Amino acid sequence: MVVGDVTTGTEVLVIGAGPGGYVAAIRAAQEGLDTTLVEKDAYGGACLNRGCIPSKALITGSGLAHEAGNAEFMGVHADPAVDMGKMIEWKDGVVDRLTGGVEKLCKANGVNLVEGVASFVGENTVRVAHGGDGQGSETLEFEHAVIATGSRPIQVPGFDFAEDHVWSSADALDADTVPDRLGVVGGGYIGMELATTYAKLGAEVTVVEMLDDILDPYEDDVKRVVRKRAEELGVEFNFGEGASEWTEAPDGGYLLRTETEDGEESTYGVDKILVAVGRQPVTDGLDLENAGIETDDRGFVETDDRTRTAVEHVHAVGDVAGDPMLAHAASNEGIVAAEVIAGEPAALDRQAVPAAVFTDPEIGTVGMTEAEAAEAGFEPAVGEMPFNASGRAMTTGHTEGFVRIVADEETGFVLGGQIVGPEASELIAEVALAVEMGATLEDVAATVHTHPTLAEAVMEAAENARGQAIHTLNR
Amino acid sequence: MVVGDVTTGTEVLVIGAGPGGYVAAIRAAQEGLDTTLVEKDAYGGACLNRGCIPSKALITGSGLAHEAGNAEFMGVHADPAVDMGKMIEWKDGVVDRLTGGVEKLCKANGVNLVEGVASFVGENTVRVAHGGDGQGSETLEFEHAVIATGSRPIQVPGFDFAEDHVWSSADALDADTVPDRLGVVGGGYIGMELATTYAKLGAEVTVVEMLDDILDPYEDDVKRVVRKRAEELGVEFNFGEGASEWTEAPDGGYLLRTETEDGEESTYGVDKILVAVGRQPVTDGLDLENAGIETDDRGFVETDDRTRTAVEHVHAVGDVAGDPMLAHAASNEGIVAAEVIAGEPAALDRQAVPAAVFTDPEIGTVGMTEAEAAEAGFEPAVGEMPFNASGRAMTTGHTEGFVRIVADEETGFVLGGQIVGPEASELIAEVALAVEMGATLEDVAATVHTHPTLAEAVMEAAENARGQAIHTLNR
Amino acid sequence: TSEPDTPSGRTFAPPSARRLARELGVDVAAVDGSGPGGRVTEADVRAHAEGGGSADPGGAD
Ligand SMILES: Cc1cc2nc3c(=O)[nH]c(=O)nc-3n(C[C@H](O)[C@H](O)[C@H](O)COP(=O)(O)OP(=O)(O)OC[C@H]3O[C@@H](n4cnc5c(N)ncnc54)[C@H](O)[C@@H]3O)c2cc1C
Ligand SMILES: Cc1cc2nc3c(=O)[nH]c(=O)nc-3n(C[C@H](O)[C@H](O)[C@H](O)COP(=O)(O)OP(=O)(O)OC[C@H]3O[C@@H](n4cnc5c(N)ncnc54)[C@H](O)[C@@H]3O)c2cc1C
Repeated sequence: MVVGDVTTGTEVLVIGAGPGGYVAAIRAAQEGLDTTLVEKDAYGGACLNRGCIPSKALITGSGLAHEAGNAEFMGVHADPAVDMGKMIEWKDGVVDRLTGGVEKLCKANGVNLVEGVASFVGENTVRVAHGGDGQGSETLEFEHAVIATGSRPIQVPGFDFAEDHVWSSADALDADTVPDRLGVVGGGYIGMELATTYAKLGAEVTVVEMLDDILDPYEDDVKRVVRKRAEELGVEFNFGEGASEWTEAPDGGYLLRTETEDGEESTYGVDKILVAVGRQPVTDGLDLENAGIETDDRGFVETDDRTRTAVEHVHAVGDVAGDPMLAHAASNEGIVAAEVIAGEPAALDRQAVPAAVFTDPEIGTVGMTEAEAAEAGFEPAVGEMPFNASGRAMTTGHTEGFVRIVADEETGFVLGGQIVGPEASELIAEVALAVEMGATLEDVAATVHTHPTLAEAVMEAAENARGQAIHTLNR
Repeated sequence: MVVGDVTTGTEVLVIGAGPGGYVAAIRAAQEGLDTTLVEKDAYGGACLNRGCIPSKALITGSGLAHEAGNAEFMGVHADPAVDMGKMIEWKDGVVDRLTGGVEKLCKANGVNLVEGVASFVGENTVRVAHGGDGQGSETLEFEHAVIATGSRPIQVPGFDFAEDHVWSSADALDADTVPDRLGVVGGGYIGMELATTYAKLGAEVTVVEMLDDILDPYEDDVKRVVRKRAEELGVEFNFGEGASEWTEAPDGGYLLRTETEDGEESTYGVDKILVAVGRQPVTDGLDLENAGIETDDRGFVETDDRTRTAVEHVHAVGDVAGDPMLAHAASNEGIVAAEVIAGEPAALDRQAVPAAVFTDPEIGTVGMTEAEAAEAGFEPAVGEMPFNASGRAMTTGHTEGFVRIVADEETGFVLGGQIVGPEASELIAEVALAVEMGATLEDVAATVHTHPTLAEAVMEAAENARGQAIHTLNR
Repeated sequence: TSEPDTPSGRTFAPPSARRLARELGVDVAAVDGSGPGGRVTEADVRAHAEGGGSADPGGAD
């Protein structure tokens, strides 16, 4: 129990043990650097504790129940019942195993673990305030630091997460009963993943979105597949509406009130309201100004292609450093930060960061869309393969969606890919490797793909872009 | 209705409309060649009608029922019942859609379709005998031919597929009831896929295998994962035993009698006996000698790296041309045959043909194993990532198995990969691209992989081979 | 003359480079690779062909 201040030193100080921070710390230690990782809450950060991992566990559970209950067409009759408490317990077990694993991996690699809240007191010093039993604080001198403090959900005025019926994504991942009616404010990827999950669990889901479609950054034909399926699952969409307030309803539930730009109002009867309108960087309490670091107007820490902030020996990675706010981008940046600190020739020179949305069906994208390729001055060669022409897709009962490959007409270089359909999150890996390697359409098409697999659709899309597809008509 | 002989001519004649033949025909037509495809039975060949596709459909159906019935641990309670007749009907529907699609694609690409049995009458001539209504025959002159007549199951003496209780793989894919007890002769990939399927459908399955393990060509630790899981599903294995005969049992079933090399006998009570001991080429009735083509001592047509037989203008592709007897190898060879005929610089220069086994869990392999790499003179650098350390695997409830990457220590070139675990058949696609491209471990490790996905395990295995894994301890 | 640059005599080159080599009648094993680990690129194959590198007797026909 440390009361009062002790000062210790470390070569590399990492603040925050999410996928950005713990990966940076492990790689720094692997590089032989004396490394200290400070975490105030739970190892694994948002991703493992209330993001990627818990959401995917509930998506699996709800997906299996829904699929089994709707498989008469293939001769499987079941009437599954979900024990939500048990599902959450299982999810918690998965989270515990993973976060415990992170802690063990840090230790096994020789990372010093410190629990507490870090704040800068100078360019080379932080104070770590311990909570709970081990109250007090300690001062840590460092040669290099990596800020990896992540992000938290944005609150909408009038919707306080402290209220029992106003859910953040974290609350939605910890509910032990399924609300009869769920209002979802925000049709981004987090809102859509959870809307789908709860619809499959039996909730009547209403999505309210300011824009005129879901999943803003994606192409129309990609969105359409996901929206159509969500509608089939009973999800109701209300576009062009912003959530303005909630009131108690006479029947015991709540009324979610929305407003269009023109001031038109609507109300929806709900039991819980999930607010998922985006995430903001966590820098409060860090006292960045003491280290001479500024944030941009949205609060993110600005970095260069070596993940360095304006103060050269202080790096920032992950959500706190801005887009793409994704776990694997955070980890990739963490590795680059550690290697740059170790003097390796590392840089954020990745060609593309893939992204996935775990809706039904999934979306996986990497690199450029056709429009982006044209914008960048390429003459895009585009090929597609719909999953309803894929033998493997038919044998799984999931034939929605397609694979699209975008390449440069002249050289054949693969510039990007958009996949919406079964296992899109996995299939995009091959396309990502192709983009990263500078592979051509011919390289992808000439690589023998196992039959029958969904991955054949990637090959087929590449062939289609060359006017040589076998299983689909060429444009 | 053609009675008697008419003679027509074609630039390219393809015999057999399986994945080797129909793909060759479509590509030849795409190359602008006048192409005729002769099929005696059903478009799509063994693969679509009684192989890859129907087996995968039943694997999906039985797998879903089994999974849903064993998901209490994640809070999903179901007691699924399988209507086998309905499952077969669904499977038939999938097959019909696909085979109908093949026919349409052939026509859309301008391939002339002829139904009948082809046999050579000379180096540039076949006779096609029509069955059924359109009896009679026609003579076809060709400039180039592609033999793609495929393979059929090998029969074991004493086990006649004509018997109702002796099943070929085709019968096992068409049964409208699940036998109480199923004997499986042969623990190769077809035997194991069907043993798993029927075990999940509730049959008591006994596998009899001459060798001392299942899945002969695979490595011990790969086999072990699949065998262990099959045992958990209740499959009983009897190694070192060959099936010698069957007799009727007093109880109404049958006794399957086996013998070891030393003459030790055993008997197993069964209701059906699936014989899956391998496949042999189909060349009977083709009158190959009339074209001057010989077969090797196992009956396969020998070909060179341009798929040409000893008679230069006659090619052979797919199962009839020998190993690897896989649908995607057949298609790849079909494309090469068509392109060589069209005068393109194509050749069978693929570095590796991936292979998958759709057991529980799946196997996906490509290129060299560690032993093969050493044998070839490389110093193998090997990396692994077990799925029980993968966050995505945990969230699906399937954590058995691992990804292994084999590379050349000196240059880092990826030489091969072995995956056993969830979605192994899909995940191997990325490794296949890496092998084909001449990618290095660093290329794979530096490619950002979406979180949370199973494909991250491929990246992690590559990092492990470089001593830099984050989520597993490095050797 | 093609000196194998790997123990197995295997040349590491993407399919596009291998096909180009056949098209140009170049023995891909004889090409000096400029890529990582000595990987042969399409440009390497072209340079080899233009530099009058040994034609491959078993190349494109
Ligand atoms: C519901 C949901 C689903 C998601 N699904 C996915 C997905 O499928 N795929 C994907 O790629 N991304 C997903 N994300 C996003 C992903 O969670 C983030 O991109 C990722 O967690 C960012 O990692 P990070 O290391 O930057 O920050 P975080 O994971 O947020 O970790 C930051 C850590 O820093 C600690 N910390 C903060 N301040 C201090 C301090 N002063 N002192 C000490 N410690 C501090 C925090 O306690 C936290 O543990 C999802 C997010 C949510 C909310
Ligand atoms: C149960 C089972 C599961 C399998 N699963 C897989 C798998 O998952 N993945 C995989 O890659 N492979 C799988 N295979 C193997 C795959 O089916 C074969 O490799 C593939 O079908 C070979 O294609 P082919 O074109 O060479 O021959 P085939 O598909 O056998 O087609 C040959 C065609 O030629 C026709 N024909 C024959 N003789 C004549 C003639 N004289 N005149 C006219 N027509 C003729 C036949 O009627 C047939 O339609 C499986 C096989 C079985 C039995």
